[in-house]
Amino acid sequence: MDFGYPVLTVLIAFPMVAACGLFFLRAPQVVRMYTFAVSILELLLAIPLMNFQLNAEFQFVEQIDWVHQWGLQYYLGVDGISLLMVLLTIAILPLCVMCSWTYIGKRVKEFHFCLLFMTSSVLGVFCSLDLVLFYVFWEAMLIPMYLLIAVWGGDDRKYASLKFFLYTLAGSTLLLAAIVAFRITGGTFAIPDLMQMNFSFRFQFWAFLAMALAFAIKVPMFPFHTWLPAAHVQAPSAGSVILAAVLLKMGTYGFLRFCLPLTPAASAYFAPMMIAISLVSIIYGGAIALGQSDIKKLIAYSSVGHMGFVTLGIFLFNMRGVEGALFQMLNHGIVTGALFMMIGAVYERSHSREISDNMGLGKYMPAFMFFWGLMALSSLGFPGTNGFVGEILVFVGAFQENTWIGFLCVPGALLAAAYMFRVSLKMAWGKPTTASKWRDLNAREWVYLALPAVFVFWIGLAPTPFFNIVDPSINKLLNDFDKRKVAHLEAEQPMQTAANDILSVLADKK
Amino acid sequence: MVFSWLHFAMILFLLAGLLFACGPLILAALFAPKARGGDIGMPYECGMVPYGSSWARWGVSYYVYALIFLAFDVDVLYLFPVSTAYTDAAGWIPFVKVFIFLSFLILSVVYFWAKGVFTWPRRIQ
Amino acid sequence: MSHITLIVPELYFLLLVVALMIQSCGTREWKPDVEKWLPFGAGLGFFVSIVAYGSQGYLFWDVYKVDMMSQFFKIVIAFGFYVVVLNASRKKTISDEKRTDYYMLLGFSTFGLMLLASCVELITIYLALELASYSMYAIIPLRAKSKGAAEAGVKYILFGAVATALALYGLSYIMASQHTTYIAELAGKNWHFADNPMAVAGLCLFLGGMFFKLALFPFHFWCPDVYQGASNETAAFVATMPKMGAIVVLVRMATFLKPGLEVTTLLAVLGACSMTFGNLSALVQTDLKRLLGFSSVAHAGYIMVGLVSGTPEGLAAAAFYALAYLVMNLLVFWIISRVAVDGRNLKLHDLNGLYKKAPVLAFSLAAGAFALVGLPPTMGFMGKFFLITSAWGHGYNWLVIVLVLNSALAIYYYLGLFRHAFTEDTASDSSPVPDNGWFASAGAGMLAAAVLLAGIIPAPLFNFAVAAGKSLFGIVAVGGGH
Amino acid sequence: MNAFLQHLIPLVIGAIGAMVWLGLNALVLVYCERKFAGHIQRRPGPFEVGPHGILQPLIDGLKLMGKQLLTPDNSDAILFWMAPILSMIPVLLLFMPIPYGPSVIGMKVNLGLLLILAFSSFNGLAVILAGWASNNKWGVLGAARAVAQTVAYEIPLLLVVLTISFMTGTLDLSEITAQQSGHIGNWFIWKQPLAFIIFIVAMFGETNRAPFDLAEAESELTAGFHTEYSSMGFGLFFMAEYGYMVVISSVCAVLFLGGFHGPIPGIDGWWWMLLKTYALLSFMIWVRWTYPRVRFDQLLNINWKWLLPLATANLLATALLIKL
Amino acid sequence: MSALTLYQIVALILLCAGLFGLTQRRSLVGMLICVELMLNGAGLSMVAAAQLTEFNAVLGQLGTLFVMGLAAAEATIVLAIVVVVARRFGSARTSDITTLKE
Repeated sequence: MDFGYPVLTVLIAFPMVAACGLFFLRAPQVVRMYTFAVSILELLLAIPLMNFQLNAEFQFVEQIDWVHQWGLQYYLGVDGISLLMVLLTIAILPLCVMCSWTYIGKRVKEFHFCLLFMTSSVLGVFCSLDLVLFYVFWEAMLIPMYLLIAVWGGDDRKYASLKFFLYTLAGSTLLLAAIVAFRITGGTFAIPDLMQMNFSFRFQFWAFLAMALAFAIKVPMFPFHTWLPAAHVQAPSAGSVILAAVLLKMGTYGFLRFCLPLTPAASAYFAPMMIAISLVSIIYGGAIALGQSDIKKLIAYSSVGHMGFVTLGIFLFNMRGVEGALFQMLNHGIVTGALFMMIGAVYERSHSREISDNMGLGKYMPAFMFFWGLMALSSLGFPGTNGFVGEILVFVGAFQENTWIGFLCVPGALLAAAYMFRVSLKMAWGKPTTASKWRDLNAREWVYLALPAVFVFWIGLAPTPFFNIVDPSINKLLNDFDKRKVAHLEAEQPMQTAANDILSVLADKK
Repeated sequence: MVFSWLHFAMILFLLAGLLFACGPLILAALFAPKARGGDIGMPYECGMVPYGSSWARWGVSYYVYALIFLAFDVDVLYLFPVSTAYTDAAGWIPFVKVFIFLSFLILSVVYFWAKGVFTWPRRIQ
Repeated sequence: MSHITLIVPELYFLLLVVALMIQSCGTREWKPDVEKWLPFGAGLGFFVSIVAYGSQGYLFWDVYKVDMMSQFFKIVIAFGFYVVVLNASRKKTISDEKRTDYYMLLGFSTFGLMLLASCVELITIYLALELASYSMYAIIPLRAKSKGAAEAGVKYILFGAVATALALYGLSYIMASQHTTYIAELAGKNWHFADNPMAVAGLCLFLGGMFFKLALFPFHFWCPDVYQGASNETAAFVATMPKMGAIVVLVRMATFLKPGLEVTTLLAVLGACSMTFGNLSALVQTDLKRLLGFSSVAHAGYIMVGLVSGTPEGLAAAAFYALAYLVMNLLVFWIISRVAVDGRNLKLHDLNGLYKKAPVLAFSLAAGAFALVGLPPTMGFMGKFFLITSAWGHGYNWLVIVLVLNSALAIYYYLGLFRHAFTEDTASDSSPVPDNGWFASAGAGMLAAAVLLAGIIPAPLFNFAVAAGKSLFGIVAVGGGH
Repeated sequence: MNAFLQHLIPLVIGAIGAMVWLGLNALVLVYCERKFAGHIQRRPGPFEVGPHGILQPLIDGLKLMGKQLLTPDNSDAILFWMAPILSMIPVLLLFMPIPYGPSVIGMKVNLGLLLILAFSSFNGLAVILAGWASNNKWGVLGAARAVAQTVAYEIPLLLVVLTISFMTGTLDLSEITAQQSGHIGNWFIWKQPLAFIIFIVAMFGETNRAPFDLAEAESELTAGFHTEYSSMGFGLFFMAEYGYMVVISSVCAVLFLGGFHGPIPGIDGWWWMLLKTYALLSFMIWVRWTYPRVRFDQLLNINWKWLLPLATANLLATALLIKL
Repeated sequence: MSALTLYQIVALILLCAGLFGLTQRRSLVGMLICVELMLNGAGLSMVAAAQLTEFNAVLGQLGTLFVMGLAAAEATIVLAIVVVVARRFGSARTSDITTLKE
């Protein structure tokens, strides 16, 4: 699999290098063209990834010493789980460029710089196999996202951007502590090596909590979700697209990549809690979405619900559940991304995100409504679309695990149908206000909506290639997990251990 | 060790000094008249009624001289231990060290001189 | 005298100071412009100290030790001086005839700090520290007719004098109970409170003197006031250089701070208080320098994290963080000095719209601010990362947790810098027009590049630091410096 | 117990001797000063009390004792009265380490010079206390001047003293005297002429004597720092001043003029010391009535621009010569 | 009570007097005097510590000598700054010198 050059490094570095080139350009139109070209080139650079072998190994591995004394490595690689995410990220980039072609009017250069920088760091997150490297990319992504919201966002952007930044950073600082703890206990930062180790339950307990907090905020799971609606509503449409399609996935990816393999016993111990929270997220997200009058907010809350399905699937610990979670991640990226792009498109026409200002589009913008309807159906899991594949797998997994969990999911799915139909019906057949003068989709919009639509059908109707990619990795993950999840769980009283730990720290302080 | 005859002698002589100072004072207090009242306790300004406070604002030069002194006095202090050991120390290194030390002292005088500290009257900003 | 080659960097700086002094004594007519040659002189000093990095040995009855650690800090200090001189060379706040004296005092302080980097005996440390401090006391009020500067100066020196007195008092207790003042010998002594209360009390007091320089929690009062009162250029010096001196001493003394000792715990507690207090106070500041003042209190706390572990790695991490701190702060102060072209104190809102007025400065400010937060891929992150990695697992895990929580806390106000510079457009009319010349941009750009580069490729510097840390413990450095 | 007494008795004798010596000197010097002044100004000076007015000082003292001890209003009474006492207390101690004869010495102290220099500084403190506490314009001004001046002249004085001690390697006055034994050529005045001159000049500055008597400066400041003092308060300052004069003359005699050694070997004795001290004192009195007073800035600049660099250079040269 | 303890108690009294004065004094010069008091306490403690234990006595005296020198230098600078303060504020009382606040 040697291509004579480091594939992943080039993938990660290319957007960043190209972003620096932006400084030499002036005219906004040139900047857009340039960035678009860069994103297409990035797609082309991803072609070698087609050579991915369908097994559970990490592939395209690159390993160089970074800070030798400290055991830091520049360690990249992808397996089935991350490959999909990488592809998703790369594919989203040109769509983002296209959907902000006219949407972004000011500081165009900086905007595209942020987009490219963002892509680089997100790719880094999905590719890195060294904990610190992971963390570096994880944090690096914050700054461009912050800027996307804070500079190009809506009226309340200051509050939203700050909230986004503080929430995510607060979560990730503990992640750093956990990373360091892994290094001291396990002796290395390399994730594949750490996956082979058995840590004491006490250690896992705390490490899991620290990591889970960071990931849960990112996902976002129920009590930590409040930054998401604010950020989504205020962000420009490209920002929302990236946020929904890629950033949220980083949280669930974190669960899959770190929590399950590194702290299996703690994951098993906390699974009921996580499942409960996921269920709450699903129902809560759906219920709140149902009451929204702002389309973007509605989709944002629907994201909370969808991501609840993902975390639910992950913490079911069975093949179907995790598969479903992965698919749901992918689907959510495609579908919600597309929905946000469409909201952007309609916002450019109506300058409002209220449902009441965007009604009756079925007559004047049929093409738009077609895509909207398709994505809405996919979002609620209509059979034949990709959403169905993901959701049904999670359902199956849930019923496998416990019937009650399965039953509790059902209202979530129903709620999704309810709010999606509600908004779609109003948008299609409501009493039009000013829609009559609007032009239907132009060519550019056709392109960037058609592409997700293709994937909606592809995954919905023929998901086999995707299964082939992810299955080996998931199998390995679950096997490992099953082997190691019982580490001394019974021997120790977890909550008591935790209490003792806290007390001893307090005693130390005195 | 803690208390030597030198200490004792010093205290003795200081006490003698105290006696020598207080004796005449006490005698004077016994002999002297004790007048009161009038302007007897008025500050002496050659017979005029005092005008204003006795606290005048001095030129800043006074302060500057005081500051230089503070620095110099203690620096010279360092030479005392050196002086007792200088003749016994062999070789040129002691001289070099004394030279360095003293040249810094001279350098500082030159610095003050060049900065116009010794120019009087002067308004230092 | 036979080893005079060991102290070439120190001698060079002494020479520089003497040259400045001669110039400052000269008549007005004769005087060449000091800014024309001094930057080159300072740059050469940096170069000289880099060249001298490999020297090792003892001088002056073993009170003066030239080793890896001292050379590391000498390079750092020389670099700091270079940047400070460059930064100050465009200052407007001091009249022409006082500039040479100003640089002379700066140079003298730097010279003292260089000496401090090598001292391994407590009395000598004290002397070098005072040598470095006095010139600094004198430069703080040097800000044309500013009331605040005078106030800052007097506060700094009075608190400084008290701290010194306490440190000396502690020194006398150490003398009385441990019978030596050499750090190498002290390292072998018993520092348990139960066995030797007087020594521990003395050590705490002595460390207090260092904490004052470092602006650690209970000794931090002066810090925000001095930053705010002193001129921007002076603040750049005060904020960075003396801390290097304090850190090198603490790093040397940390060789006998084994984890579990009362002193070590005290250090950890103070560190925790310092970061929490500094960050909380910084949250509400609007004056930029005052904000940085509180932030440096917090950073002093971070450095404690490296010291408490008592391992070579910990000390190396502290040293590395010191370097990072220096570069980050110099960067931010560079930008402050360039933005405040008339030498005023900047408020946060004075930064509004900086990205438009001076993009390079704005970008560098972003790099600096995020480095101070500890966001990757900057030097600040690497420094913080090394700190917590070194400290984890040595009994002070809670301190590490406090540190990471504080980093999250700190984000808010550092983000404020960034936010004002990048996202706020509404610049008030009174905001200064930043200096956008090639000099300002190049300096900021280079410092920002240093911050980023050292964050992406920290290995060479860090290896040097680790070798230095190991040399303190007598472990032979293997392949250090590369 | 016996050893104890052996130590104690000489000390007590020394203390009493010092008191007597100081008292006598005050009387004699007052008389001398007035007589000298008179003759220099071509008038007889005191002539009424006793033959040639020889009892005049005694009567003056009695008169002072009969005056009221006035404490001015608005003054700080405690500090006001502490000042003259403080000025007097250390004077006796200063005589302790000075060898007036081979056996006429209070106590042999190995750091005698340092002791004298240290305790003589009390005078400055007393002066400033006096000026400050009396809350009088002349007083405050005089005190400020006195302090600026005495402290300034202390430095060249120290440097000169150091020169001698660099040569001798000791700070013990007896030891220094011993090194000048033999004939007149061994006196340090020949080896250190510059130092001697500096010492003499600094001596005037230190004791606030004309032409450097800016602190009192009758014509400008009435009486300077002791303007408000009457009766014995004034008397104490007066006595202390003469005491300091005697001390510094004695020290000068010891350092430069061979102490109690005669010009030729074999005739050493306390009389030589007495002679030298009084020669120096007479010189001081002579200068006072001969030379005009300098201006204050001149006074300080003589010190800082001339005496100090010269003294430093002299010390450096001495150090070099010793090594050669 | 050993001689060392005695000296140290005296030194401690000096130190505490200085600290107490520092908090009580309302003028900068007064504060300076208090600081000097503290420094002298430290010097005394140092010389006693060196003299009365097995520590090298000469070193202790030397250290104290340094303390004295540096105390003088410190006083010089403080006074110089106080002069500056007095010229800029027209007062040397601590209550008047409060321009720096958040």
